[in-house]
Amino acid sequence: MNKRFEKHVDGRSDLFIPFIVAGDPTEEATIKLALMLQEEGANAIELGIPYSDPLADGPVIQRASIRALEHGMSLEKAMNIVPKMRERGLEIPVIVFTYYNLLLQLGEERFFALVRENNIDGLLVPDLPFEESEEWRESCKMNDTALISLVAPTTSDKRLTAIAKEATGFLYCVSSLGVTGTRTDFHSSVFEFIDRVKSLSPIPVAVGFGVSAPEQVAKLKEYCDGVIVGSAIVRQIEAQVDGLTNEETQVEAIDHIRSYIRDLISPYEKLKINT
Amino acid sequence: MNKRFEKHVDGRSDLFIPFIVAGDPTEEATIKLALMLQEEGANAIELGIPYSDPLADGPVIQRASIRALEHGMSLEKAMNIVPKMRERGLEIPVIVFTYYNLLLQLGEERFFALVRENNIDGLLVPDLPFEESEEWRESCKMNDTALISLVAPTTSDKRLTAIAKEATGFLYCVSSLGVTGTRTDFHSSVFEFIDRVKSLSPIPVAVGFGVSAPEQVAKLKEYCDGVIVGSAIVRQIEAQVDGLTNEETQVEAIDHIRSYIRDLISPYEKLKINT
Amino acid sequence: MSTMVPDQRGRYGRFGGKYVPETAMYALEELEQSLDEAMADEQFMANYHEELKKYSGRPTPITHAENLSKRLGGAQIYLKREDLNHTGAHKLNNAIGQALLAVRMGKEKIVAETGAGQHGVAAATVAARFGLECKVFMGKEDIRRQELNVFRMKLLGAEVVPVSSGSKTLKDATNEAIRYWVANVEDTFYLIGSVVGPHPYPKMVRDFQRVIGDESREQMEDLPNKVIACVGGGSNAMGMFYPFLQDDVQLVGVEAAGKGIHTGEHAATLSEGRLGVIHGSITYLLQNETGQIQEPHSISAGLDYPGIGPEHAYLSETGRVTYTGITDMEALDALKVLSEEEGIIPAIESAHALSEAIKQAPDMAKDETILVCLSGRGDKDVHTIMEHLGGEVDE
Amino acid sequence: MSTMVPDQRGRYGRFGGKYVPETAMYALEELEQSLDEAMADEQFMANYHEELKKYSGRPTPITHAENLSKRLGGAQIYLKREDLNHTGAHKLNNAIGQALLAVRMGKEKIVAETGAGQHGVAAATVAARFGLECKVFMGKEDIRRQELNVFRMKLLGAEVVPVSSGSKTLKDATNEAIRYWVANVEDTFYLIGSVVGPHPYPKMVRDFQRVIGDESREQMEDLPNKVIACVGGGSNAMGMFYPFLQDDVQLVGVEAAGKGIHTGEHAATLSEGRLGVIHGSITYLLQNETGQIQEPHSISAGLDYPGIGPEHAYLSETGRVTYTGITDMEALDALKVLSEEEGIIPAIESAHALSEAIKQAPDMAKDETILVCLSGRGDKDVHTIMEHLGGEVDE
Ligand SMILES: Cc1ncc(COP(=O)(O)O)c(C=O)c1O
Ligand SMILES: Cc1ncc(COP(=O)(O)O)c(C=O)c1O
Repeated sequence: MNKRFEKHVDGRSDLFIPFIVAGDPTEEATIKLALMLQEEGANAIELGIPYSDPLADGPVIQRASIRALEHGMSLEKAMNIVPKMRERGLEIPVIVFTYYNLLLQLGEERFFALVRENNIDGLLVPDLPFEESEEWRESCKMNDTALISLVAPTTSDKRLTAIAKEATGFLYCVSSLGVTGTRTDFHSSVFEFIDRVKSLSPIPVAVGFGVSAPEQVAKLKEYCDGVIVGSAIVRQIEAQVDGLTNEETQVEAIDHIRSYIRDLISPYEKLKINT
Repeated sequence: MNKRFEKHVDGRSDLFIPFIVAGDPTEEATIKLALMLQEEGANAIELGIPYSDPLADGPVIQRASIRALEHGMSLEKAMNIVPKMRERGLEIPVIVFTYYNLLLQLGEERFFALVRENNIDGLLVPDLPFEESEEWRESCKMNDTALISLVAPTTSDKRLTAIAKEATGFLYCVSSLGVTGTRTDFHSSVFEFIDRVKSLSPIPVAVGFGVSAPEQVAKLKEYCDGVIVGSAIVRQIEAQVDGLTNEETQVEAIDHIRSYIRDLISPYEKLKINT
Repeated sequence: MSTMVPDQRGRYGRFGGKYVPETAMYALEELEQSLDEAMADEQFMANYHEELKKYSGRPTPITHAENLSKRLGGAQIYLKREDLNHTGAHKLNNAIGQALLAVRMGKEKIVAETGAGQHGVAAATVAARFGLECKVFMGKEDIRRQELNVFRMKLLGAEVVPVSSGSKTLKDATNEAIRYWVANVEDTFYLIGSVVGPHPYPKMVRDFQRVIGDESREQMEDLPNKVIACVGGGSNAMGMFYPFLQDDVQLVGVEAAGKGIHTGEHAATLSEGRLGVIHGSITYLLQNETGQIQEPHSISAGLDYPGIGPEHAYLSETGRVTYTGITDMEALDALKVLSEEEGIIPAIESAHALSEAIKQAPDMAKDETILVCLSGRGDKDVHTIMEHLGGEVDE
Repeated sequence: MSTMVPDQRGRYGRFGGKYVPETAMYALEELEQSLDEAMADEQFMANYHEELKKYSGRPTPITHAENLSKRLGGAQIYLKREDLNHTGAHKLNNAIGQALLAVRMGKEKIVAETGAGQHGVAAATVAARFGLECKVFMGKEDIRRQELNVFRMKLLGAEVVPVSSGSKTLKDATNEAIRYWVANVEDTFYLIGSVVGPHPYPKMVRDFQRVIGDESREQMEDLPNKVIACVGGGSNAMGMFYPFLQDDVQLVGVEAAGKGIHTGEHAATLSEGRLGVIHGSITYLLQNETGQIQEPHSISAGLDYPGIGPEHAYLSETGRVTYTGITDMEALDALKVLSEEEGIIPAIESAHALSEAIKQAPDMAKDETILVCLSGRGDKDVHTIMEHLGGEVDE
């Protein structure tokens, strides 16, 4: 098993797993954001690879992708940022979040070479469902890489059982149908669904899609092992794009986002694990 | 038979039958033009009634119709002009040239009442072919009115014979297919056609459609008994519209047209029959 | 109803005939004779039916407008789908027939008139298909309004001749087409687009359009209680009605009442016109007191004609067919309803017939039937509809 | 060629599959099961065929393009007239099938993507006909370019949702439609317009379009030597080819070569694309080196798609079907020729297939035959044609 997952994720029940887009708005900002997130208690980072056609994503992440693509970000370049994060103190696992077409173009061999070179810990492919992922599951195993699986409220019991059985890292529980994006409230049936997943999963269960308020985090705390926060953070980044791009204002911009995060995950009463 | 036809048309072979549109451009101009035409040797006048849809006419006469309609000319009004012409010395026959719809709207009875009241001598209905005209032929006969028939190069021998047999006044020989308008030359076969008509007709044969030059008149003189001149004259009128509308310049405008006519029919070496 | 019309002189009762200049008589005689020969020639008729089938896509189906009928709660409405013909309207049935006749007569050119351009497109289409040259006369005003159809005709290889005489619209285009034809009758066939004009045109066009009614009779399980069609010149209506004339079926022709009969801006020839002569035929027409022909008004270019086919005048007078009027706005409403209820955007012309059906259906029993002639599709009208419904349709 | 495709996993060889977010898997499973049940249900299939016949006007005829064949002096060209379908293209065959399935599944709403608006109009049409609510996603850029089709959809009662993500064209509209569907899968059916998307869509659309080929086999006296169809997503081509796959018939798919393959501005997915995933399926697609999907170019909006149906990728790889490219200008030329020779204005999409036939016919014997799928009519394209041919056609 991947060591960083063992240390920072396994067995925990206060997981905070933030999602940021590589290169949004710049490589340097991405590194600084990752470090800040670790400081605020992140247990792993989902590093989103910008894509022209992000089918599972809502408008906030779509816009972030466009910002990153405009500066020429790619899967390979994104993976090459990770060692720079590590150099500057990042210890938590980094999960590459990429659409399948980008993986296909890079090629399996090259991808895992980069995984090994760059100390990458996990892979999440939103459009590679369980049925199509066997081969990639194997390769990930061989490379000590977690392949994060998703389950949704509409996932049948049969599939849920099969997916949970093979899942590594943590099980990503989609809170609602549709795409990523912030939602003000969850449907009550979601909690039954999370209970069901929890009961079947041998590994931590984290809930994502729409987490954007401390109240949600507090509620979810009772049902699962953590939250994945994407659009809510990316929207903060979007609001600070100018600040993040400019060296002089970067710290201030990051601190803005930091205080948002601090508030958001306050129900977890996290200790700072670094710095 | 109609007395004016007897005196001015019957038995002649130098017929000059001009066509003008009633009310083009004004009633007074029409009267003056009729008198001038008589002075220049006209044997009869075709008084065209303006119509919205003159199917047998070319652009020149169409425009004249529009001019006349703009001043509210109608079949009845046109017929009422004739007594004024007579008062001022018109002796030659007047043939009302009207599309059938106008006749239908006025009604047969009212039409012949006006014929009798106004001393009208003939009727020409371009869209009332032989087959449809029996009833009107009868009424015309009863009212001493010539019903002018047309024959065309495409008219079959059979129809030609039937038409010639019933024709009154003169037989109108259409020089070419298509609509009225000036043509620079006749097709050579026209002369054979005129010969054929001449040989079948007990009454004078006049040729119309396109007569606009003295050379044509000279040539036709050898084959038939006269010419009908429409568009060529109406075009002269069109050129003098302003002059004809204005009282002070009317005489001058009429004289312009007069000299055109004089030149056109010079081959006939007409004597002025009235001054 | 058992006397055959037209008679030898081309008369339908006191209507019809041949009121044309002597110069045109030869052409009409020639046409009459050739037409009689052709209609008696099995090979010719087989050709005609083959083209209808393999080129134009006939038979056109009859669609049960189930949603609409349910909504109205009365008679069942059926639609004869002439909109599914090649080029989008019933016009092609007739154009194919006349073009085949032109070829049989050895003519090399056809000439046609057009208002909105539908018949012009049909004429240009058959000219291309049967290797004829084609001139289409069209009012300058209409050319301006119907840019796309003008381009379609040109694309099909036809020459579109702008007409600037008179009111620069359909009736003037017809005048010019006749003038041109008369002057070029040797090699030119005049392809008229409706059951109008001098004999034998009204009869010929009817006989080439009766396939609408013939098919319908065969396709309907039982005779319909009512048959409704719109009437411009009257060709789709004549084609639809003719095979039902001897049956116990109510026939309803629908004229364009434009902005309303009482506004004077309409094309309701039968109810507001007087007897007269238009384009070579005695019939009803819109005219002023002294007999000058008047411009009609209808939102639908295809109904915007000041006359009506002489056989309709006759059928109106004998009482066999009832004629009613539908306004611009009523037609637009019907168009919208059919679009939303059945997914069929009808031509605005056809929407007049439909609107009458919508009026009459609720008073009929659920097991009664109305057959509506859906003479054409509405694509050509989308611009017009946009102008008039724009606000309503757009949210 | 005797192995059945797709397999259980929705694979055509190495193409196809279901590359969608987990949130969409349930909907696909549900669809797959319902589809299998429906296709095995005689009543369902009878309904489908009844609507094709009585609503859309099938069977569409096959027209012998005699003038064109004569002019080319080689093979006889026959046209399968999908342009005569209601709404003007083959798209309705599939839309009818999917809408009936949606009703059978108890869905109340349909959602669809559209580029030029042809599939959007077909979807809006069947939604009206079968009483479903309809949302059509359409790129903002396309909405601007296709004003009339937008209005047609609205008139049919559909909501047109502007898409401003990505390049604001078809691929982005498809993304948005999928996103919307996934979020509303309980009551919403996603009606895809071509043989693309995740399994079972490519198979379902093929099976609803195979009526084109099935009818053609029956209508042709002998098997044609060649069958040619244009390929955007590939639905008219699959529908046409599928029933001929086991026969000794050459099959040719024609992609849009746009301004020329070497300009980079084209939609020639098979010859210039690389293996990848688009809209849930592994197939060929136009993309840059790192895998970002590229905007294609074609003068015809319906061929302007960066991917291609997975079964085409498979048929290309097995060699059963040959794929070629036709440029914008070649297609326009073919469009002009067919208009003038046969009186049929084809859709610019279909003109690509025709252009290939025009290239190949002269090298074939006079008693050989080419069957071309005339997938749609050109009325929708008249504006585009005007822009490009304006000067040439106008005198
Ligand atoms: C679709 C459609 N319906 C009806 C008409 C009216 O013509 P008619 O009365 O001859 O059928 C037209 C004429 O253009 C038309 O295009
Ligand atoms: C007329 C026509 N032909 C072809 C196509 C291309 O689609 P497909 O390849 O799925 O047949 C379209 C798409 O809009 C179309 O409208």
